[in-house]
This record gives sequence, C-alpha cells and structure tokens, in this order.
Amino acid sequence: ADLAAIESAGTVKIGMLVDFPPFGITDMSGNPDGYDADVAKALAESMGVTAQIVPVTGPNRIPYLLSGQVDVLVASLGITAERAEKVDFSNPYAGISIAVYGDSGLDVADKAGLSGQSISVARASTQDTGVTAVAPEGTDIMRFDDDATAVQALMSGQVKLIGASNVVMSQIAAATGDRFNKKFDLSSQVQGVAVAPGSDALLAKINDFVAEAKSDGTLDAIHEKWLGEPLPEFVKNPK
Amino acid sequence: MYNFNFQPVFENLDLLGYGALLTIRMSLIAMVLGLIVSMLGAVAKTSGIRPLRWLVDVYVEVIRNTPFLIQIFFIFFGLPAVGISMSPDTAAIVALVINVGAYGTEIIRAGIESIPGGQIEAGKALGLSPVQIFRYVVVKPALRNIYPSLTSQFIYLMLTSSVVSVISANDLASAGADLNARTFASFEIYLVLTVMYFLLALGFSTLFAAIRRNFFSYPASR
Amino acid sequence: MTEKAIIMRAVNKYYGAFHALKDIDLTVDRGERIVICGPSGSGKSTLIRTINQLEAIESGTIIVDEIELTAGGDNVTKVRQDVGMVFQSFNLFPHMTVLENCVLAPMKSRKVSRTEAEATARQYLERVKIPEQADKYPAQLSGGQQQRVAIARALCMKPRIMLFDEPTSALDPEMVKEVLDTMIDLAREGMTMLCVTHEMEFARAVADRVIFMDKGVIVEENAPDAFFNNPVNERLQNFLGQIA
Amino acid sequence: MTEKAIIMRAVNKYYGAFHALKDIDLTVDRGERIVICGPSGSGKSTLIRTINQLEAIESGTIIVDEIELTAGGDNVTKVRQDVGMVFQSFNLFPHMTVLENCVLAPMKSRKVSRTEAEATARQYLERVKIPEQADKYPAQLSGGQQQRVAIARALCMKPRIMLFDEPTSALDPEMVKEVLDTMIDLAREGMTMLCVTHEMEFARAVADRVIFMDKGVIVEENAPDAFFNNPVNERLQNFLGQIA
Amino acid sequence: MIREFTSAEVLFIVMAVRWTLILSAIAFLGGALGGLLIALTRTSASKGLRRMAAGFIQVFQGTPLLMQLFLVYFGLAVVGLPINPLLAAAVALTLHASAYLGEIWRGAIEAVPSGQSEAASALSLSYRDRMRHVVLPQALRLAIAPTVGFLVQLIKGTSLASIIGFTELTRAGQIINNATFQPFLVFGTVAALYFILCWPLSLLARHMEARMRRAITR
Ligand SMILES: Nc1ncnc2c1ncn2[C@@H]1O[C@H](COP(=O)(O)OP(=O)(O)OP(=O)(O)O)[C@@H](O)[C@H]1O
Ligand SMILES: Nc1ncnc2c1ncn2[C@@H]1O[C@H](COP(=O)(O)OP(=O)(O)OP(=O)(O)O)[C@@H](O)[C@H]1O
Ligand SMILES: [Mg+2]
Ligand SMILES: [Mg+2]
Repeated sequence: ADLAAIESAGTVKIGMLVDFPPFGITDMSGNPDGYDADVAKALAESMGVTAQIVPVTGPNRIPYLLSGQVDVLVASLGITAERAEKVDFSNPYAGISIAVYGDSGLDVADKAGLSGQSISVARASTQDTGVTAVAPEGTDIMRFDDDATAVQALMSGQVKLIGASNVVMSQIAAATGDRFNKKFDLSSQVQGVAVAPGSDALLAKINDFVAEAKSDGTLDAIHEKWLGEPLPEFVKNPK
Repeated sequence: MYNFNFQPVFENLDLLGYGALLTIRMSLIAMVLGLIVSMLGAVAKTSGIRPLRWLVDVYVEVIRNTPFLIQIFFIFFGLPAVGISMSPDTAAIVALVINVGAYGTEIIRAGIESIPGGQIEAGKALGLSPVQIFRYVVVKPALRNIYPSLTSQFIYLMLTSSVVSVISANDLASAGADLNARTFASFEIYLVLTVMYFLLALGFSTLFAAIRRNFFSYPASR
Repeated sequence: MTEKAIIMRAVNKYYGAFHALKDIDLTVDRGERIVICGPSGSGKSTLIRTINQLEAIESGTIIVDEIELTAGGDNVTKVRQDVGMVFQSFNLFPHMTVLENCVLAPMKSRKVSRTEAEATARQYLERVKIPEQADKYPAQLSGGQQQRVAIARALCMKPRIMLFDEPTSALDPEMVKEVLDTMIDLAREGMTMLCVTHEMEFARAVADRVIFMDKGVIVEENAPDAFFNNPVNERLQNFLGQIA
Repeated sequence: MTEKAIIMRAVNKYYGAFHALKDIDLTVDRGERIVICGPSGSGKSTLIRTINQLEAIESGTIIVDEIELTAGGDNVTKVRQDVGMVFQSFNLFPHMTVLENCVLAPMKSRKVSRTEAEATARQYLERVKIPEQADKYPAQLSGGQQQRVAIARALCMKPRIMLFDEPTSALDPEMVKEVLDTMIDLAREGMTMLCVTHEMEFARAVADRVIFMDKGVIVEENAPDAFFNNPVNERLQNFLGQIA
Repeated sequence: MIREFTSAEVLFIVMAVRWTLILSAIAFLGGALGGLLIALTRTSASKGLRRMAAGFIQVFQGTPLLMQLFLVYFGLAVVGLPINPLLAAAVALTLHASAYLGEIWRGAIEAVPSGQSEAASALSLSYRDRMRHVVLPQALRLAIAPTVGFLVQLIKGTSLASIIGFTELTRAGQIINNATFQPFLVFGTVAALYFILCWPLSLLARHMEARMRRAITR
C-alpha cells in the first residue's frame, strides 16, 4: 500500500487475528484486543493516523493483504522464507517459541518419535511448517483451521501430540494441570508486520516504529501486559 | 494490481485431483448410506408407531435447524468424551450421513405421501400385504416423484462436504487449503477449486440423470 | 357351498359423524349380476368397498363366500384374493408394464410361479382383446385400454366375485363401449358381479337386479325392466328423468 | 362489415413433427352456430384454439372479425377481446371470487371502470342464473355452477364470437343440462358459436352446421339432420355408432 | 488467559446473532428480488433468456457458498474493485439466494395449471396482467412453504460469512471457544441459538405446507 495514500486518508487498515490469545482476542464488547492490537494502535499513532482494525483469520491473512483489503498485517505472522516470497516483512516485533507437546504418558523424545503418531497443528501456521519440516515418514499430521481447534483435538483425545507455541501451551497447562508436557523444541519463531510487496515507503516507516518501540520500552510494556514478561531476547536481537 | 500466477496450482493439480477423488468417494458413500437412513426415517415417520415417529421428528428437527459445521464439531470433538472416537474421515462421513438423512427423511416421506390413495387401495384389493404394497407399489413411484429434490439435496451434500476440513478430514477443499498453506496462491487456488466443485456438481447431475433414465424412466401418466 | 356369494346384514358405516351406510341388507346369489345406481354421495362406492374391506364397517355382518368379514384378522386377505375390484380411475401401477401389473398379485399374494402367472396374464389380456399391449406401460395406453388391463389384472387372481366402481365414467365416450363389451362378456360367462354405473344400457342388457341408493339407504331394487319402466320411489323417478 | 365472422384458409399446425391440423379451410358466418365432433386426438381443440391464437399456426391464414391473425403483433390482443372461450376444465381463477373473476379482464384489458365492470358482471351472472353466487369462490360451487360462471366471465368481455371446448364433459351427468341450457339460450340470441362437444342433442337443437374431424382433417360437414341421418364418411358412421 | 465460560461470554455470542440476522435479512431481500427475476426469466417464452437463467442457477447451485463468498470478496478486490465485507457478503449471499429462490419459484409458477394462464390469455390479458393477477398469486401460495424452508438454510448459510470477517454466530462461538476451550458449552450454546432462530420457521413452513395440502385435496 502507498504510504502517502494512507496518510492523506488519515486511517490505516490493519489486519489482525482475534482468535489467537493472547496476541489477538476480542474484548467483551467485541472489539479487537491483545498484544497485536496494542502494537497496531501504537503503530498507527506513530504514523499519525487512526487505526482501523480488521479481524482476519489464519488461513486468509495473506489474501486480505494482497487483495488490498488491509494495508498492514499485525497478525502474529511468523517470518518464513515461503511467506517472504509473497509479502514483505518488517523487523520482528514479537515472537514465540514452538514445540511439540503431548500426553504426559507418551514417550516421544525427538522428531524420530513422531513416526506412527497423529499430531495436530493449525493449518498454514508456523507450527505447521515446523512440524512438516521435521516429521519422518509415517507421521499423521492433522491440520485444523486454527490453534484452538488443534488444541481441541488434543484435549478430546483425537490426537496425542500437538505442535503449538509456548503461549498456547501455558494456557492449556493452566486448565489441565500436568496432563500434557513438552516433548521437544521445534524452533523459535519471530513475527513481523507484513505489507504487500512494493510498499517500500510504508515498510521503512514501520521499521522505524519497530526500532523505536523496542528501544523506548513500548514493546516491553505491552509484552509484560499480555504475556507477563518483557519482550524475549530472540526477538529483540534476532539472528 | 495483483499478478495472477497459476503455476503453483497447475504444478500441484495431482494433489487437487486426488482431493477431488476423496470428495467424490466421501460423497458417494454418504449418499448411499444417507439414502438408507432416509428410507428408514421415512418409513418410521409414516408408520403408526408414535414413539418412533416422535424420535424421528426430534432427529430431523435438530439436524435441520442447526448448521452442519456445529454438527461435525460435536461428532468429532464431542463423541470421544463418551468413548466414541473416529478418524476425521470417518467422522466426516458419519456427520454427512446424519445430516443428509434428516433432509432425506422429509423428502422421501413426501414422496410416499404423494402416492395416490388409489394405488394403495388397488394393492389392497389385489390381496397384497402392507409390506408388499410398500415394496412393489409405493417405493419406485415415490422415489420418482421426489427424485429431483433428493438429487439436489445430494449435490448440496457434496458442496457442504467442503467444510469437513475443519476437522482435518481429507477432501478437495482441504487439499486446496494445504496447497494454500504452502504456496499462498489463494485466489488462484480458490478459483480452480470453485471450477472443480462446479465440474463435480455437473458430473453428479449427469450421473443422477443416467440413473433416472435407467431406473425411473417409465412413461408418466397423462 | 351355499348359493350365496355375498350376505350383508344391518351394515352401518360412518365417516366420523357422517352416516354413510344405514342398515344395509343385501344378499347376492352366485352368478348374479347387480347394478347399483344413485346420485353422487349416496354411498354406492362405500357400499361395494365394504365388501372387500377397503372400508371397515361399524356394525352389522358381511359374509363373502362363506367367510365372515366382521370377525377381522386374516380373513381380509382371503376375501380380497377372492374378490376382484375395478376402479373408476383404473389405478394401474404406472411403473410396471401391463404384464407386470397382471402378474404381481398372483405371484406375491397367491405365490404362483412367474411362468404360470405370465401364462394366465396373457390369456386374460387376450380375453380383454389387448394381448399386443403386454409390454407397454399404462401411460402409453388409452383410457379404455387401461381399464381393460385393470379388468384383466383383477381376473388374474381368479376371483369369484368382481366389483366395479363406475368403471366407464372416467373414459372418453368412444371408449366406453369397448369396456362395457368386456364386462358384458364377463357377465355372460356367469361371473358374480356388483357394478356401480350409470350406463343404463348395460344395466338393461346384463343386470339381474338394479339397486337404487340414496343417502346411504337402498331405496329401491328390482329387475331392470320393472326398475326402469315402473319406478316406485319418487327420488328414483326424478333421477331417471335426469340421466336419461 | 362482411358477413364472415371467421375465415380459415389452408391452415396447418404442427406439434414438433406431429401434423395436428392439415390444410383446414373453414368459413363461419356471423351468427352461425357450429358444432365440432370427432374422435379423441383428431384436432378439435387445436382447431378452435388457433382461432384465438392459444396455438400459433405454421402456415395458412386466419381472419377473425376482419382482423388477420397471421400478421402477428398487436392483433392478437384485439382478436382475443372479441373472442370468448370456455374450457372443459372451467379454468376459473381459484383465488378470486366469482365477481372478481368476471371483472378482471374487462378492467385490465378493456379498461372499463370497476363500477361498470361489476354492473355488467352481475347482469351476466343473472343471465346464467347464479346472481347469488357472486361473492363465493369457485371451489365453493358445483361443477355446473362453475362452468356457468366461466361462460359469464367470457361474456363480460362482450365478445362477438364464443368458443366452447367440451364444456360439459368434465361435469357430473346431472349438471350437464344446466350448462347446455345456458348455451342454448346464448345460441338463440344469435351469438356466433363454435362448440366442440359430443352432446348430440345439443347439436340437433341449435347447430346450423356439424363438423366431423379425424386425424387433423375436416372429414365431413353438414346440417345436423343430414349429418346424423345420412353420414357419408365411413369413419363418421362408425363414430356415430359408437357414441350413440 | 483461559477464560471461564461465563454469562459475559454467553452475552457475546448472543450479541453476534445480530449479524446473523442482518446478513440473513439482506440475503433474503436481495434473493427475493433476484429470485423473482430469475424465475420469470426461467419461465419466459424466449429460449435464450431461459438458457441464461438456467446457466445462472447451475453455476450458483453448483459451487459451494464458501467459495462464492471468498471469490466475491477477495476476487473483486484483486481485480481492482475493493469492496467492503458487508457489501461482499450481500452480493454473494444475494446471488446464492437468487439461484435457489429462483428455482423454487420457477417450480411454483410451473405448478400453476397451464389452463389458468390459457384462460387469462383467452381473456386478452397481457403478460404483465396474467402474471400479476392470475399466475403469481397462485404460485405464491405454492411457494411460500418452500421459501420459508429455504430461509432456514440461508440463516445457517450465513455462518460461512465468517471467512470474510463477520463475527456472526458461528464465528463468535469459535472465538469464545478459542478463549475458553469449552467446546460443548460453547457450541451447545451456538447450536441452541441457531435452533431457536430456525425452528419456528421450520414449524411455520411445515404448517403452511400441511394447510396447502389440505386445500389442494379438498
Ligand atoms: N373418506 C371419507 N371421509 C369422509 N367422508 C367420506 C369419505 N368417503 C366418502 N365420504 C362421504 O360419504 C358419502 C358417500 O360417499 P360415496 O363415495 O360412497 O358416494 P357415491 O355414491 O359413490 O358417490 P359418487 O357417485 O360421487 O362416487 C359422501 O357424502 C361422501 O362425501
Ligand atoms: N402441446 C402439444 N404438444 C404435442 N402434441 C399435442 C399437443 N397438444 C395436442 N397434441 C396432439 O395433437 C393431437 C390433437 O390434439 P387435440 O387436443 O386437438 O385433440 P382433440 O380432438 O381435442 O382430442 P380430445 O377429444 O381428446 O380433446 C393429439 O394427437 C395430441 O396428442
Ligand atoms: Mg363413488
Ligand atoms: Mg380436446
């Protein structure tokens, strides 16, 4: 999208997930909220425009952006090589680490142990890519539309394993005690603000914002508010 | 302006083709089983046995007045809680059968009721038993009378089956979604998927027309 | 075996509160041909339909071929095998060929083999003069042909009594004759027949007795000559004036 | 104004490949009453339906009231205003009362005011002897009454020609007479009428000419006496033998 | 961050019914207009028009609503006609409903005995008057039960509008479920709400159908 056009319109359309707590949720009056929402608002403020937040869904995030229905995605979009072919990413503004979790009774120590198991992931998510990359022959990867459904498959016993983020798993642990534990790490994943290809001026502006928000503590504060700790090191200083 | 690039889609046509096969297989199985459920439901509804009729009524009303999406969630995520656990593909078929069975019950009941009383009386007057009358006099003309509604319900079922990817069952739509997850060529994929579903619908219509010609082709009364 | 094909005694039939048959007494001898007429709604159809229990009765006795119907149970099937019926609207099975229409009941109800049932069917189709139509579907036939198939279909069960409910009134005028001829043939061969019809020529030609019904009651019955020439009842006189 | 109400010349009509009317020539004088009969499927209905263009013709000329129909276009509307039609199955509009049935076309097609249309309608309902039924719905009337309403409805357009297609053959025998009486009245008043019917009494009573059709051809036409007493054509002789 | 499934969550879901109703209403009104047009075209005298209407029906009954929504919303934007979600949903649902209602109403129009239209023609009524005063009023009676029946299908169909960002009933359920992990309660609530919306309509449709059957057999 064109920076000048956004500035003259006075609003920036920002797509974010609303079903990905704690990054994207809706508050009780139905408005988008969460880590991404706070970042989005701060971004708009730094651009001197108002934010118009558009709820998007995991599988459709990129179509929203590419079709121009939104100008910017602050939608927990993990930075991956395949995605980078379609969209342009800013420097990381958030991150999660993803791992394989599963029934405490189940003995799976590494990727070889996945063979013969069913494992649920959210379709088109970073976990999906991560699990698919390491899974040996004979792994049954079951792809659901979002994290919650993947978690539901785990909780209902339809699968014994799940590829998920630390954030999601800490919530599950809060609800289920020690029924599930971590099996092995997959990767840590940084997330970037995404724009459509060719929006260089806009991207530069966003990168300025990210750098400033990291240094002045804005992102730390927001992270503290939603995830109970400051922005992790692997996001602050990505490799 | 967006650059259309169908390359990734055409490179993976085999994947989509396999997805289409899965959709065809799933739909066919669901249609056959659904037809059986519908027949049983319709017979139960037209029977004199009150509790049976009542039971079928509850089944039909609950299914017809809630979205399929919710139904499939219950079957896949809910039933394990009571010890019934199915693979996604089985759960999808079960959900489709239960769904189409409810609509089919109503359709076939209407078909049975469309048979003129004179036909049944003629059967009685010839000394046929109620079961024989149903089997030889009622079934075929009843199916013929409601054939268009029944087959469009079947095609609707095939189209509805595109949501089974929510429980990670494998079909055409989920093949498209997987491809989408790898290539992000969303519009191209959705466009091709839409065309493929349309072709499937045409294919099923052709099949149903052929069945009609072969099994229900007796001349209509004037 | 007695001489009586049908005995009805004090038969009453209600549709809800409506009293459709009022204390009907009627005895039909073996081989007797009876024509029933009367205004619309007088209960003619209801009367003959009680004979093969298409309508259940509320009180009274019906004995068909020595089988008492009011006793209920399995008798109904036996009586229906013995009593053929022809309807105003033919009621052929539209999804079966003429031949299939004719063999269905003998095979399923009388458990006759297909070969035998087909042989019988072809013989009766010959009798009603349409052997060449055996493989057509009802909708491909004219009304008169359909009605003759319906007669053949009933005959294939080898009934001892035939009931006709206005068999010609749904037909085009030209087709009435071919059906009446078939019925006259049947009458001449000694079949016991009860026939609701307004074809007075037919009544004159074959009936042993003509019965006039009105409002659920048998008002007058007599041999055809007396019936037509010296009607006693005033409503009958009226009626004959109208349909002539 | 000529004396000719209808002129048909070399009219041909096909249903797909089926040749339903073959080179029909027919001229009807003003005030003439014509009865058309013939076996089922011979083209009687088709013939009279071409006159008000319910069926389009493939070749030939039809001139109704000096308006040439084959020229197409707006003429159809004018001809239909001039030609009333009564169908076998009444075709009353079931969702309208008798009065509404009668005023619809005059108001919409002839642009007559409601008051005037209602006055005319009541007058014709009087003529067909059912003024008291004006506010009932068709389903509340007997068949004979319905057909008389249909006649009144057609008359309300003040047509100069009336077409009847078997107007009594869907009626119970007792109701035929009331409809025929209405038609006889109409004939006596000099209305030009074409009537497809098998009621030979009616033909004898009012027809100026009787026409016999077979297989899409007018086979014989004559004054009633000659027609019935000295039929020339063999098929007609046969036909008269059958329906008598 | 796991929340309890409390009355606040229930309220959130109930409030989402608003969108389900708005979308259904738009789809039904749009579909009624479009459907009437399609039905008349489909029964018109012109073969070309009839073909076109048949093609329209075939396309929109032959592809999943999900794909139609997606293509209208994202597809139009991609070819340079950005469209807001409400308009996109309105367009897609209207097209969808027009096809189905058009087919239902065509059936109803054709079920009016041809003698009715013939009698009207013989009385010199124009096509407009014939349709308006004779055929459509009778077709309406026949159509009303299946139309109400279709409305139920439409209400359920709006759940698919969630893919273009509407937080209607189903989507609200998913969102709450993602926060509470209580699928039984959440989807039970959602199912119950759909049932409350749809069941009275189903009953109404059945009631009208039965009444019509009685009227016909009378
Ligand atoms: N199933 C039914 N339910 C209620 N009333 C009925 C039923 N069948 C017949 N009737 C009524 O019983 C009376 C006698 O009917 P029935 O059919 O025996 O008359 P019908 O003499 O055969 O007349 P038609 O000449 O019209 O056939 C009529 O008034 C009719 O309305
Ligand atoms: N719409 C149609 N399409 C095809 N064939 C038709 C159509 N209408 C009539 N026919 C055929 O045209 C022939 C003449 O039909 P028409 O209705 O004029 O006969 P009819 O003399 O009026 O017979 P009936 O006494 O049975 O009314 C018949 O063979 C009929 O099958
Ligand atoms: Mg009767
Ligand atoms: Mg005719």
